[in-house]
Amino acid sequence: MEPDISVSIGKLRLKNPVLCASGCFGYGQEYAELVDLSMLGGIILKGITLKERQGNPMPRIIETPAGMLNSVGLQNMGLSRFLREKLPLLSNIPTAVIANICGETPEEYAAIAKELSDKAGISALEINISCPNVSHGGMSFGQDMMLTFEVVNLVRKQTSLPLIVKLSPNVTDIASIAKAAVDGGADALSLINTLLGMAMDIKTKKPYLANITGGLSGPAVKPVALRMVWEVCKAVSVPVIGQGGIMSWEDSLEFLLVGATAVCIGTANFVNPKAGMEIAQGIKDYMKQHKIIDLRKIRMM
Amino acid sequence: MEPDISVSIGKLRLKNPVLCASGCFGYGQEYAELVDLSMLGGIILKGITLKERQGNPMPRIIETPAGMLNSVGLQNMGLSRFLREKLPLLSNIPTAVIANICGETPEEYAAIAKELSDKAGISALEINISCPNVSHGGMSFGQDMMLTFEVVNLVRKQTSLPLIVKLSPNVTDIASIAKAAVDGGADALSLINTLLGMAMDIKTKKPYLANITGGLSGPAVKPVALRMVWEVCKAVSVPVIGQGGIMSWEDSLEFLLVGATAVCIGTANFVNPKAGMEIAQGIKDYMKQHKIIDLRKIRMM
Amino acid sequence: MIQLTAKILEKEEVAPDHYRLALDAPLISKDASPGQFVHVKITSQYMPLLRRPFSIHRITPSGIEILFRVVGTGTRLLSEKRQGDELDIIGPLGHGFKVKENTFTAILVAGGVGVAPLFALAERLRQFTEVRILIGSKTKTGILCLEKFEALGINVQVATDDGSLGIKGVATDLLEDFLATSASPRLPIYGCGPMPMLRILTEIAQLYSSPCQISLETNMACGVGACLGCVTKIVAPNSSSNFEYKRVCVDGPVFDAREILWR
Amino acid sequence: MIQLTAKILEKEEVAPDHYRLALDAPLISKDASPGQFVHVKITSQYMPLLRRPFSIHRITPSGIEILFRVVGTGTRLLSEKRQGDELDIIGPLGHGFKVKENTFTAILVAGGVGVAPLFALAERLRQFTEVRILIGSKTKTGILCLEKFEALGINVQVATDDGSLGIKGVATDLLEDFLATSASPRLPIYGCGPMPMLRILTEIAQLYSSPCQISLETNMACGVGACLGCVTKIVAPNSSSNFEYKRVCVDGPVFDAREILWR
Ligand SMILES: Cc1cc2nc3c(=O)[nH]c(=O)nc-3n(C[C@H](O)[C@H](O)[C@H](O)COP(=O)(O)OP(=O)(O)OC[C@H]3O[C@@H](n4cnc5c(N)ncnc54)[C@H](O)[C@@H]3O)c2cc1C
Ligand SMILES: Cc1cc2nc3c(=O)[nH]c(=O)nc-3n(C[C@H](O)[C@H](O)[C@H](O)COP(=O)(O)OP(=O)(O)OC[C@H]3O[C@@H](n4cnc5c(N)ncnc54)[C@H](O)[C@@H]3O)c2cc1C
Ligand SMILES: Cc1cc2nc3c(=O)[nH]c(=O)nc-3n(C[C@H](O)[C@H](O)[C@H](O)COP(=O)(O)O)c2cc1C
Ligand SMILES: Cc1cc2nc3c(=O)[nH]c(=O)nc-3n(C[C@H](O)[C@H](O)[C@H](O)COP(=O)(O)O)c2cc1C
Ligand code: FES
Ligand code: FES
Repeated sequence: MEPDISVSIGKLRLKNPVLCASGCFGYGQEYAELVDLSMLGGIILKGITLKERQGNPMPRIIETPAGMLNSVGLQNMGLSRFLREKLPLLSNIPTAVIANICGETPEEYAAIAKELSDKAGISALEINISCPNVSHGGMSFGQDMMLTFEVVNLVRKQTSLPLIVKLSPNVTDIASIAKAAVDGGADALSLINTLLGMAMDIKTKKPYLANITGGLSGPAVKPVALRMVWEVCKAVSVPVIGQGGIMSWEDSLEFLLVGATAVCIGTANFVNPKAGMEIAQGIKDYMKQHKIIDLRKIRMM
Repeated sequence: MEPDISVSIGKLRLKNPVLCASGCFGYGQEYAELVDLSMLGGIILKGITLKERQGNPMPRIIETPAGMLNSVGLQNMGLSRFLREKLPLLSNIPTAVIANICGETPEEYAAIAKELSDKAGISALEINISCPNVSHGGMSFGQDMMLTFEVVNLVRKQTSLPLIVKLSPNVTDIASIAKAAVDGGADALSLINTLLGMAMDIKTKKPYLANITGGLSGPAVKPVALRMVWEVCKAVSVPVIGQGGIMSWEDSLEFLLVGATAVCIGTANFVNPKAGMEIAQGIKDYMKQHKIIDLRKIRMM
Repeated sequence: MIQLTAKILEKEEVAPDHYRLALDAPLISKDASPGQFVHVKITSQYMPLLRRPFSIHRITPSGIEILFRVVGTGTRLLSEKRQGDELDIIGPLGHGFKVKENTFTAILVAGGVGVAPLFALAERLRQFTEVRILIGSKTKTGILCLEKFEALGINVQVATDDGSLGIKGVATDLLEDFLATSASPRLPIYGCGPMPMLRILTEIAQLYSSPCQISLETNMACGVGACLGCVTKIVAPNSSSNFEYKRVCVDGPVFDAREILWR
Repeated sequence: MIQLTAKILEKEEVAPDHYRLALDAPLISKDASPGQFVHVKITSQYMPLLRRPFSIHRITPSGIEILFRVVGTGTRLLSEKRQGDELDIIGPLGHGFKVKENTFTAILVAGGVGVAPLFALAERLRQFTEVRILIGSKTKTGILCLEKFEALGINVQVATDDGSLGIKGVATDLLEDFLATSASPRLPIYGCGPMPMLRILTEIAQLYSSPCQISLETNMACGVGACLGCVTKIVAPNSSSNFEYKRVCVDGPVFDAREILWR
């Protein structure tokens, strides 16, 4: 008997707990030749903003010990081109598609949310209050309880889609931000976004990234991510989507053990496009082998 | 001509900018058979508390991707045994010795500082308001501007030794904490201490560390450390001692480039006890090769 | 585009710090065209974490070849692989060189290891046109594939910074000389090499109204257009900033030189 | 204690997943005593980052030997090293076994790869006393060094969980049998193996009033007493908590069994 590894994120039912993370899987199509998308629990799209964004100057990425820095800066075509050019393609994706949205003001978040809420092909919204690579909005919302509440609350009023709030790890107390997001109306939380980092090129004596700082992701951040997911799972009762440095099903299991309901695969896609598929399969095999029927039964304590 | 790589941390003159970090070099003696201590800019002793501390339960360390977690929990013999058993040995150490102190209350910090201030063998104090592994005091002071100011201010009144304040990276805004420390009377700042992290053993379904969470150090954290050192160097004008993942002279140079006056070598000592010596030599060679006479000239911008 | 495990069929140190690997990957070579690249996972460990992109140096029925220079950890580890070892690779990726069949002489301009994609291109072009290649490098040991081009019957000219082989100068000097004396106008130019060289190349091409395609290198993560990490500035008259960022991995790596915004 | 680069003189796969390396390190072996360990940097890269501790398995004029089992990434990479490769090692570290010259039979009790330090100890002890070793493992392939002990003239008894070699049972069963029938009281016992085995060993030794030394393993960072990462609980009647944490790397790895607080 195949174990059932479907999970619920608010009203959203995922066939398995493995999502591909925003900004790391494009709009799904990019990887379609390499990955059987139907084997993924879902795909979170690249962040969408109201207006088109050029993104940050190049270079935008540099590798670091067991990790990478990126300063993409939310380059995207903006909401209206997204609706025209990408939305029609989403219905072909054989798994749940979640839109990731980002604004410079709470009102912008709300406007995008409203616009996306009645669109076929989008199963849930992830609001990104944690992007470290933009100068307005982004991470600053996710670093303040009041702002977090305000943004989430405003978006909540505009949408009945499952609402996931993506938290920034660049904070003193992630649990209190998490609670503010839940109070604001989040159906689920997603963390961690990238840690703000930097790298210097000693040859040029300049930062490697044109934007100076960037977001750190990959295996290097996993211990921090896991600790924060654990703290948040203790603090709130909504489902938590864990992420940060997950490369394997074993890594995913660590997040599920501390209480995450699902996981997101980010940087690992770049290393191995089949990571998401393989992790979903790995979790299933693990459950079979250990005769675990319910995914929630594998939590620690 | 040998370049002069001595640096000043307040009144304290170091022969070179390379210190060994607190908790990673014991009391100096442990490494004396392997390292020519006279080649180091200085040594920062294992954290000292007023009372003896047993420290946290075992296991206390686990390796993570390009890093390690520790939850030692400030095990130490307490101030009075330190004065009796270790202080007399310090005068033999042929480089600057800095005591690292930690308290459960601001008053405890002040008491230890007072006691250590007139003792031969100790050239400066580093106050650790950033230890993530103790339940009282420690990191919580370093996560709050007011508390930071209060601790530093109280200690300042008790000592005329150069006062270094060691900051926690587990905060939303490191620059404001840095400013509070300087306002409180810090002669220099030291950062980053470890990032709070966690790792799960999927075999036992329990955390690897008995204390559940621990401090992440090593190459994995370098991008975060460098970013924070850069932010702090922009915000304050006192010398900054950069640390976090430094393994080589090249890594050190990155910190010097963003504005650090000196660097601390922590985890690298475990990997290669000669790291500190080799890094000091590497910086010297670099300066010679690039005909740089003054270390401060290598800053970016 | 496919991800597969390719065995190293041959390994050759073609020059100090320069290696050629022949990879068993017929499923990649069957769809590959010159100027495309493969994205290589060098170890199964997390350092180096990301894949490394390498141009397809040769396309054969049994697979592809890459030619690379050791510049950092990833390429050093790759150079330590042995025949028989396996590599996880994705390819063919990106848009390669556009080839018009009805041109006369095609001029290839390579800086250093920039010859890598140009060899595959030369093998294709020579099927229907005359090909010349101008290769520049710091010193003679950096002039790669010379005999291999000549064996194809391709005219090779060489420039070195130190004059140890060919003229003392750079590859674009050779190009200027050639275009200045050539009777036929608008000869198509294909370039690969360091950015400063490509910039001068572009200027020269413009001067002589030659169509010019160049292959760019930027740091990459995904290699398939998903991460937006690899962008370069492309002239976009309709954009308020006069440019837009395009992805080198899928919109390139080969671009029409006129499209590039040089800072 | 010295840090040096030691060449691998010999490499042997002594059993599936078990390897013996002989290292060229006379400067370490000259000061080494049984029960001490070396701290090995397996790669020059950052993964695995930390050194790995291994007991000194043999002390020879030319250096030392280690015997290890592949359990994770570090030991796997170590098992892939070849003769002639070099390792950065620090040693000898820690406090080894205390040896009294005027004892009669010494009883060594090993669980699995716990034979590693006991072989060096046996070589030392047999110079002045009779030595017996009791080795336990899951199955016969895990019984290591049997012939080597016998070649030293040492009496070996074996226990396996599945009875595939020796008695069906564990090494401590052999010990109980032996002590129960032995005429001489208080024979010194030396043990190395998994914690549960060492705990039972300690109880048996106490029952028979035998002095007992055991070698412990805990995760280590520095290996020299600086980081306080490797501690274990040691009985301390004067402490309010009845125990204190001592460092396995310098206060051990060999402890008097009575000192250990078993949780
Ligand atoms: C489309 C494309 C085709 C290429 N073809 C070839 C080729 O045929 N032969 C060849 O020798 N090199 C080629 N390169 C460059 C090659 O990818 C880099 O030299 C290599 O990635 C360096 O890796 P490293 O770990 O040795 O260097 P490091 O400097 O340690 O790498 C650090 C990071 O920077 C990136 N990086 C460093 N240099 C470059 C570069 N020049 N271009 C892109 N990313 C870089 C790495 O991929 C890595 O992410 C190509 C690059 C691109 C983008
Ligand atoms: C004093 C001492 C002597 C030892 N002597 C031997 C020996 O002679 N032969 C032998 O096979 N093994 C010995 N060990 C155990 C050996 O050090 C571990 O098996 C090895 O470190 C595992 O590394 P890994 O990367 O393969 O495993 P991983 O599990 O990937 O290692 C992860 C981390 O846990 C640590 N770790 C894992 N298992 C152990 C363990 N049992 N003890 C201490 N740390 C561990 C590693 O050092 C590393 O820091 C000894 C340990 C100690 C403390
Ligand atoms: C190149 C890149 C682009 C990203 N873009 C976004 C984004 O647009 N929106 C967002 O919420 N997160 C974005 N992220 C963060 C990831 O979704 C993920 O939360 C983070 O990388 C941590 O997971 P990982 O370590 O598995 O990559 C991006 C990450 C990377 C590496
Ligand atoms: C095992 C261990 C113990 C430490 N103990 C202390 C301590 O007692 N006081 C302190 O201020 N910092 C302590 N630290 C933090 C280090 O001094 C250093 O700030 C940190 O590890 C980051 O540097 P690194 O990445 O080079 O190790 C400890 C770190 C480690 C790894
Ligand atoms: S490398 Fe990811 S978009 Fe080009
Ligand atoms: S390993 Fe550092 S004190 Fe023992």
